[in-house]
Amino acid sequence: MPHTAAYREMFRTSLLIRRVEEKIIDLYPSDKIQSPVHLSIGQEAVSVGLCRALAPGDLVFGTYRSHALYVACGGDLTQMFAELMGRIGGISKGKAGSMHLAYPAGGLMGSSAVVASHIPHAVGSALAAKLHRSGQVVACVFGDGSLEEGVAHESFNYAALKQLPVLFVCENNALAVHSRIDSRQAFSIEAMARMYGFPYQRIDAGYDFEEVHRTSAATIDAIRTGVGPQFLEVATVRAKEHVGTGDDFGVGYRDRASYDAWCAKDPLLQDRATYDALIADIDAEITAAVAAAEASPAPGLEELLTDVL
Amino acid sequence: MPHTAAYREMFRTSLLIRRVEEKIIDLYPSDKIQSPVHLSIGQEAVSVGLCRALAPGDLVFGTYRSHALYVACGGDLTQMFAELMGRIGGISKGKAGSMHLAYPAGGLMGSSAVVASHIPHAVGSALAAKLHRSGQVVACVFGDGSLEEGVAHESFNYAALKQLPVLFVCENNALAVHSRIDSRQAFSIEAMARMYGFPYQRIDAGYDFEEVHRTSAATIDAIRTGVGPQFLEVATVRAKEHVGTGDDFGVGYRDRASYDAWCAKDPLLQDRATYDALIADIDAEITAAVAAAEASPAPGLEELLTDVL
Amino acid sequence: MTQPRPEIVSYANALLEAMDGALSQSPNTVILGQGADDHKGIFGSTTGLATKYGADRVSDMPLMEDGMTGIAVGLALNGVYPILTHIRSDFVLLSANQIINLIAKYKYMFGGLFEVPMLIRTVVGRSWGQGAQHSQSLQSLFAHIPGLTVVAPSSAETILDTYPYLIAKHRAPVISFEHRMLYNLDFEVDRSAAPANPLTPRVVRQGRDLTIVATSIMVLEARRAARWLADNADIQAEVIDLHCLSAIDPAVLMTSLGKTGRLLVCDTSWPGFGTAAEVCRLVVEQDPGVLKQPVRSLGMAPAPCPTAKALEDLYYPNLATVVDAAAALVRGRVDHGVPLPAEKTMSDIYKKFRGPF
Amino acid sequence: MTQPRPEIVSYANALLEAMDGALSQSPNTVILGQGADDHKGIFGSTTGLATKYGADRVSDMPLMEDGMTGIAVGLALNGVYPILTHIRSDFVLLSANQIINLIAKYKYMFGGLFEVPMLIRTVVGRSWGQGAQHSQSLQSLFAHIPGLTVVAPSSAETILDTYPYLIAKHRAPVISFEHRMLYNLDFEVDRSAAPANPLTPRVVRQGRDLTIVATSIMVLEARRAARWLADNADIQAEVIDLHCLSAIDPAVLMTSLGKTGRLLVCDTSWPGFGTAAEVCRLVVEQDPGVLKQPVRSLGMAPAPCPTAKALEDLYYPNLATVVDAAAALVRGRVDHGVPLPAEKTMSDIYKKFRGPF
Ligand SMILES: Cc1ncc(C[n+]2csc(CCOP(=O)(O)OP(=O)(O)O)c2C)c(N)n1
Ligand SMILES: Cc1ncc(C[n+]2csc(CCOP(=O)(O)OP(=O)(O)O)c2C)c(N)n1
Ligand SMILES: [Mg+2]
Ligand SMILES: [Mg+2]
Repeated sequence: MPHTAAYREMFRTSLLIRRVEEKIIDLYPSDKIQSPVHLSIGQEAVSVGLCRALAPGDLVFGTYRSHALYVACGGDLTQMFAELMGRIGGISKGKAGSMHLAYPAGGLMGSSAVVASHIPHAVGSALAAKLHRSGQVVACVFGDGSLEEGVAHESFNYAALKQLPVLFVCENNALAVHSRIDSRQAFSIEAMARMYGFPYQRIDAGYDFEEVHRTSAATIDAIRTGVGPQFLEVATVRAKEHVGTGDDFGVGYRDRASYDAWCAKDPLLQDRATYDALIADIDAEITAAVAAAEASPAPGLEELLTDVL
Repeated sequence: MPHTAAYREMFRTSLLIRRVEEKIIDLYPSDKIQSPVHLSIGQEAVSVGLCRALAPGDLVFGTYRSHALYVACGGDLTQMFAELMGRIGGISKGKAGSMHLAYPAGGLMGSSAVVASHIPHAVGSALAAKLHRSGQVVACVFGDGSLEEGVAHESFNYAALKQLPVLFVCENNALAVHSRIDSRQAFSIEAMARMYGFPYQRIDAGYDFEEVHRTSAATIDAIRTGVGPQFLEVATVRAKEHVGTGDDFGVGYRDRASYDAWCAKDPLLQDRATYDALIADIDAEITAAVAAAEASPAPGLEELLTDVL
Repeated sequence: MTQPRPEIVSYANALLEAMDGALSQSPNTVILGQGADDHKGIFGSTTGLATKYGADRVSDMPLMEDGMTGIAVGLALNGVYPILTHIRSDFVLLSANQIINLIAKYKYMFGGLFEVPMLIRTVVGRSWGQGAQHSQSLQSLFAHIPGLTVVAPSSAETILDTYPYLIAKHRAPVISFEHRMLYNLDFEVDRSAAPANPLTPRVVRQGRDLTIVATSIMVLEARRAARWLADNADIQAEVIDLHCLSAIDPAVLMTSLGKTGRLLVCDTSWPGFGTAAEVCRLVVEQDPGVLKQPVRSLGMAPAPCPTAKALEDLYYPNLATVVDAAAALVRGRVDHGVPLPAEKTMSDIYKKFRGPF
Repeated sequence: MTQPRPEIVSYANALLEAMDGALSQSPNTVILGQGADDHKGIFGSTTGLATKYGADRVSDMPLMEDGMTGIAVGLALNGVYPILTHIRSDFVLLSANQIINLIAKYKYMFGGLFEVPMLIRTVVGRSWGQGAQHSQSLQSLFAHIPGLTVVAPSSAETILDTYPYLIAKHRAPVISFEHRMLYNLDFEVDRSAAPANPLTPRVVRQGRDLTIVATSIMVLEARRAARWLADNADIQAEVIDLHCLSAIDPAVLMTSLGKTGRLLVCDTSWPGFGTAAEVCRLVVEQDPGVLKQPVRSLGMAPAPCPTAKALEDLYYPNLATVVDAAAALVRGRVDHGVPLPAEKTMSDIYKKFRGPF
């Protein structure tokens, strides 16, 4: 069966994300990017499937690990690389760096490097949507570790109490830095979601952007009809070390075999035909973006105290 | 059937608490007690049943509404009244007041006026008990409102992860100040407790100190054998306004009828025989304590900067 | 022509007026806080507004200070102006992460892509055994953090000239420290006297002998002390109400000190790393030569707040301690000979305060 | 007799030694923190200790800063000495309620019935785009609060003379601000030089022309600047390492200023309501007359921390800005004529730092 246009588009976005991050890995030793980077390689499909299901005007909030979300929201690549390189042409003039990507034009309303601190932001924006009857849906993407923070509980309770139009998306890579989920959580994510009465769905094939998209789209449609918050858990894998561009299978806290098994199913690795058809164009786009970003100057003294208040 | 000795003792402690608080109501207009008071009238049985089930060396933590807990832990009445009156003879030299009663000799390790902030304290003491293999059980008494605070989630998760010897006791009066529980919580308390895998029990007859004691004792025995944390919810009613000594059935946020129904079952009101047998002795004890407390001087300047570090 | 009788407004009513005005002027303004909709209405400052504007716009909250503050960020990002209430400033510590790590930084960190204007109202407790956890006045913690506007209104008038401005025009997050002991006091209000920039310090009394820089309720104590000193010792104190802690114009301080040469700072919190410290820094970075005498600062004693009334009375500065410190400064010796007021004055409102808390 | 070669210890190794010592000296000491047991071991300061002392005593934590800090209270109340770790000081804001409302008050509020001795270790981030949320140095927030002991060790030596004392003898809660940029630096350590009271400020260099009061890594910048000034302009700076922020002995400041008459404060945080402010207060409450010149303070620019390296370089004071400020103070004019160092010195460690973060 030939692939649908949607498949190709999502494949392209996913591959774009991965190649952007691989470009970051390439560039990193040059010190052109002086910012901690939390790579999404392995997790691209979550953002891609989700963002495609959002309508214009919908909002989304993410974490420090949001390269994928930025690109999936349609974020400009030159502005992204310029941001990572600390240039004035960055989406946030170089003040944000990798950990705080935002792209309001595409609905990405910020990303925080304090774990879970953005969850109430999504709830608040959903409350505003409800007050204004704007029809917006707000999505919130967070890692499994977020669920341990108290603010997750507070935010979920409030979203449920007020039946707000918010979709919680847990990107479960079963790791927080070097700690495995079973050493951190005495609860199941499903039980937590259901405690607030959230309809809960889980996607095991977190590499499958089509499934993520199908599920997200149906869920977002439902939210838009006013059914209240929903919870989606997506199993995924983080390919690289927690922060930085290296591999760290050797240091003992995670196993290589399950990663390899995951790769065996990853469309970006397995569907060579689509890959080959897109790669040149994607790489050219990235090369151009990097060049344009490098052409942007560093912010000067006049920026130091701008936008404080 | 004649009452058991245990019944009489718990009746006595409950009545002692109630009369202590009624004495506080009496004294309040005199301004001898210059401290906000959060009365436990209606809720005495929870502390009485629970504390009787604790063994020497066990610890307990409470809230600003802890007159009952203090007395149930065997706290000295003179030191309590002196504390409320801000006298040097107070259990905490007058620095604590009504909101921060403690009685380490009886296991009461403090009470906090920041809602839920003592829950992790209990978990931490239980962790110490486990590290030391001390055989201690730690009890934590909190209101229904506590469960909304993020720290409750964090603390419960940790207690469950480490299977600590802690008994969580939720005194559910269905109110937080003037807000009813259904306007604050989108979850059931049972669902929350079970999410962490806590064995959960609920006592509807929160006026029944014998039932509270039976359940607490069995639960504490189990905890002492190493089964991990347990959760006990006790339905109860707060007779008085949230803070202060008045009644506030008239202001519209709560109904009188269910309070009256509760009173119809309250042994302190219904068992006149036991009441009559004990009241004179109790009141004499309280009168003596108040007199002794009043004889204690106010703390002087030398106390102002003592015990800061 | 007869002088019109001055308008009298209580602090609580000024707050209520400001809240009502904000809700009526923009449908995008909401108030969120525990008990904001109940019969006590945050000590009278929100009473009746839930009925008037609906439960959606004046809304009770569960116990979730951290989450609630994060919700305010999300509201602000999606076009709603949130006003949060906390019945004690101590409780905002539960939302320190949101206020300091997120709210203070949201505009700058994203290079100006976003703004999160909001007003966080907190009430500073005092008296009747509030104790260690219900008595803190945490303005300096937040004033240390760039990105936050921190105010501590000392009167109904400053509320009325500042809150509407902050809510309607100041596109930045604000945290306000309102003093519980001020709520029930009545103030003269001159609505025509609003300064062009309501965030500058205000010289509320002219004087030549010393400068008392004060915040919140200490402005009242300072003014009463100034009156006493004038009446009893011909000492003329200039009194400056700092009002906004996050943007203190040193010129106002230097102009005054240029006249008086003597500085007494009276704040509602601890002096160390507090308002007193910051005022000293601003002065000596300009010119330490203006100071003819060692500076004095008065604030809470360096301890948690005790509940016993006897200790609380020693813990806080009062009319007598302000007079004493001022007189010692001006006379240049501790045995200054200026009679001290008997404790029959404003401290009474602390002594008499019996709730609601 | 030959001078013994000085012992060289890195900051990270001093921390590891102090942690190891604490665990070995008392079975009741535990370390709790996210990643405390992993292969990175809090940047080398806990590496191997989980294996050596067991997972019960050196324990990873879920993401629960607030709860974890409350757990430390419960541990302390039941006979265990907890050491908490936070890989960034910014994250302690999530536990501000426990630290300020509970821990700082537990002893006093209960009239001395309880003590909650503990050590909260936090790491201040800098460089390589840490940005607004991973770069704060929040010592002054906590130093404002009575009941807390706040330290900011500037060297391996100060760690080795202070941490064992705090853990074994100081029966009060401590919060420490360790600087990430110091971890990988090597220091000379003289184990015989430990002061009797390790919490007093330390005069780390004698001088006659100005006093530089510094904290944490700014002590190193100040010492380097002092060397430069001596070598290039015959300016002799006295350098004081404040070390403990919560108990600054003003006598140490006054003795130095009595000689130099000029004050420059260099802190790792914002000057406003910060260390610079407090130092100014302490001085002018003693005697403003010692100050021959306006005070200068250097710290982070009054903004959240930007990630772009170009802006970060402007955001923090460095060797050149310290030299410049000091020279201007001593010469009494901004065109002081003292040559400024080219940026080829310690700032390199910031420039070169590339993680682990
Ligand atoms: C409040 C807070 N605590 C600790 C950290 C340090 N930290 C950064 S990422 C992280 C792990 C988060 O794990 P998870 O939420 O599962 O996200 P993932 O990194 O797996 O995408 C931790 C502990 C932080 N940034 N914020
Ligand atoms: C963190 C915090 N937020 C708000 C308050 C104000 N407050 C005091 S008691 C209370 C209600 C608590 O309700 P619950 O836990 O059910 O206990 P109850 O008073 O019913 O015993 C509130 C909101 C507080 N003390 N602490
Ligand atoms: Mg994860
Ligand atoms: Mg309740």
